[in-house]
Amino acid sequence: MNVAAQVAAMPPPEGSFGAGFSWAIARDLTLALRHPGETLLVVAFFVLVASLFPMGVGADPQLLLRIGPGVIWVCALLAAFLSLPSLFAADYADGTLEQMVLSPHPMPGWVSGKIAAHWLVSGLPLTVLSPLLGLQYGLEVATLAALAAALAIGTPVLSLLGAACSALALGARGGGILLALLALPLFVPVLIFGAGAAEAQAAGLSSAPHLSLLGALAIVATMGLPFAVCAAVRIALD
Amino acid sequence: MNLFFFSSPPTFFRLAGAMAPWFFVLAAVLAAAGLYVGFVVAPTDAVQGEVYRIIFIHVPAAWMSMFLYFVMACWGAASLTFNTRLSAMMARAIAPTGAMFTFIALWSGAFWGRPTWGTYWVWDARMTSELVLLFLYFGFIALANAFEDPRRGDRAAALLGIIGVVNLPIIYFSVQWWNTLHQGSSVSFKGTSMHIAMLWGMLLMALACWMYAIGASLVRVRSVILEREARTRWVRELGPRASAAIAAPGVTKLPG
Amino acid sequence: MTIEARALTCSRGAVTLFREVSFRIERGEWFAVRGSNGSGKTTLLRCVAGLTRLDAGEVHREGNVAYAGHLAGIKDDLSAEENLRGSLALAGATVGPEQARAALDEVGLLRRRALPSRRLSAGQRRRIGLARLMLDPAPIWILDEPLTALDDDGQALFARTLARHLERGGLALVATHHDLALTPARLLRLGA
Amino acid sequence: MSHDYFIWMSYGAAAIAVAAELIALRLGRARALRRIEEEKDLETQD
Repeated sequence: MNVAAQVAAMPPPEGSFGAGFSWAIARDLTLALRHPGETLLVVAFFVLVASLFPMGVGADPQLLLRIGPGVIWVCALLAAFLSLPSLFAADYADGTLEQMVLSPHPMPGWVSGKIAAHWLVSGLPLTVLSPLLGLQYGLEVATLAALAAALAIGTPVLSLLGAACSALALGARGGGILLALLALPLFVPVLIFGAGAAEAQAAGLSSAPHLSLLGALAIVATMGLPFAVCAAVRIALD
Repeated sequence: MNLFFFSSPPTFFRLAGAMAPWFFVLAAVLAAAGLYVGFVVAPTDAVQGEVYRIIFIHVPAAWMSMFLYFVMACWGAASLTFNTRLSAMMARAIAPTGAMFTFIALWSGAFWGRPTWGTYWVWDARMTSELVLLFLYFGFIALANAFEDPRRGDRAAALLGIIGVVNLPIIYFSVQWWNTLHQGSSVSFKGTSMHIAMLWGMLLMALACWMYAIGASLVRVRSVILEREARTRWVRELGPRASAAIAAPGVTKLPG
Repeated sequence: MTIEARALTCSRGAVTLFREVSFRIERGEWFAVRGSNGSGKTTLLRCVAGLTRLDAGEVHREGNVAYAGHLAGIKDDLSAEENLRGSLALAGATVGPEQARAALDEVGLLRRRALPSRRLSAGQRRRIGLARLMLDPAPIWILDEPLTALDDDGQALFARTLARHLERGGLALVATHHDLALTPARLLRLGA
Repeated sequence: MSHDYFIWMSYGAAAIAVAAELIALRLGRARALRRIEEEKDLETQD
């Protein structure tokens, strides 16, 4: 009976954005750490595809130098996309998503937490690895830095957009392919500005305009998309 | 006047059925006039020759493709905010027509590009964003039909449409920016002065496209309403007369 | 702390599941929802919880909701204890390890608390949910077939837990086919 | 050089697309009607 007495003494819970955010990020990271293989698979896919390109188009250093940033960006895009289907689907399938929606914490909090966790296990490793891949393509140090900076700003946008599409496609027929059809067209601006930053740097121009545009995109996405994701999750549970 | 009077499916079903043929007739008349002006009245272009006449289908189709996406997103937003069944059905009904106009714009653009730029496809800002737009339409249609519960598809697709409409300008400007960095070769009409007949031809064709799009959407929304409300009383009461009243002769003889 | 439903109407596709359902649950009361399969029990509970949109009517909830549906919301990769503390943190409750263990002890999972949940049986997983209800401070419980997969002992445990919740001034809306030791204040029957 | 080919390809494709859509509209209507009939059959079986 002491359990009940203790509960009765507790104040009614107050939800908060921060508590929801840290709850979601801590839980998703814990789950990711239980199966580090999945994260490593995404990274391995990224490295593998980026390494296949030179074999496909030929090892001409000039050509590799030119296509390098774009190829690495497309690979990052596909790799970020790989881990999207399970972002909400696992919680949806085991009922956790219902619990999250009904929790006193405001939805944008834990939604942002989940997106942040997704970025930490997909976008961040790709950003860290990108200079290594850039070396394979013979990119210079300044270009490598621009590439990594662009990825650091751009991959969160991919996670945000991807989360919205992933929530929209919850419970839909045609899973992965449908998600590709929804998400990849929306990724276009990120791809253009991201690859543009490194290419401008490689061409001896400043990468700053591209990076600022990418940053503007990231700010707009961070402000707006979590709410779209919340709406999509609500629709999915209806 | 009750604003939501026409938003009851049975009322709208009958209204749409009565209006659709007139929109098709208007579309045909306007298209005939537009083509007459475009091919007979309008003079040959000094720079491009006869081939510029593709403009009369290309530009209206491109306009329609973008307008229709916008209109579709607005219907979707209305369905989400007011939770009206009909708005979502309208959004669903517009999508295939929008995709068709996007396809026409891309296709005619390619066949205009070949003789003028020497290539079927250029990664030009307009054409690239038009291509992305086609994918957005496909995504919308696929998502709307991906669920067992049609209402669920309606709402998910509506939200996707809103995200898409916010993204579309960003896509356009990003592509334009990217393109200007790569190459400066974008053909425009700045060099040639547009003849007044050309403008009229384009305007008439654009109106024809509008009328056609409205007519096609109304016909499609009628099918959507019927399928969605198949178990309601008013549709069943429609039943005995349905094959005569709704279907055109010959259609009911289809297998099944 | 009450829950009030006024003229709830909900349909799935063209089928109207329920029409004009009204009730008001005061603190210390629980209502049972009965009805044949497909009569809309789950939908009613989801509507009252605020998960599913109503076609008409409104629900007024005073206080947080603890909802337990068909899906238990348990992660296979986390242990019973982690699952319990995780779902309570999500419910906004701060629960120390001793309290969590006491609750797990009461549901008979103390010795298995560190096992990954994938190695627990269906009934044992239900018991994690029961432990969570014991510690959840939410005054409103909405439970969908909470007795599924529970043995006799577990069902008695559930009845005790519910009784304790009502004594504390909580209220509950429960869809169940089973008769509980505790009589409900009212029986809501769905379906013709 | 004649550009008729390009003009015909543009307008021809547009005409085909419109025709295809009109046919699809007809088929959709027929399918909706079939659905109603099927629903009726289900009702009578009940």
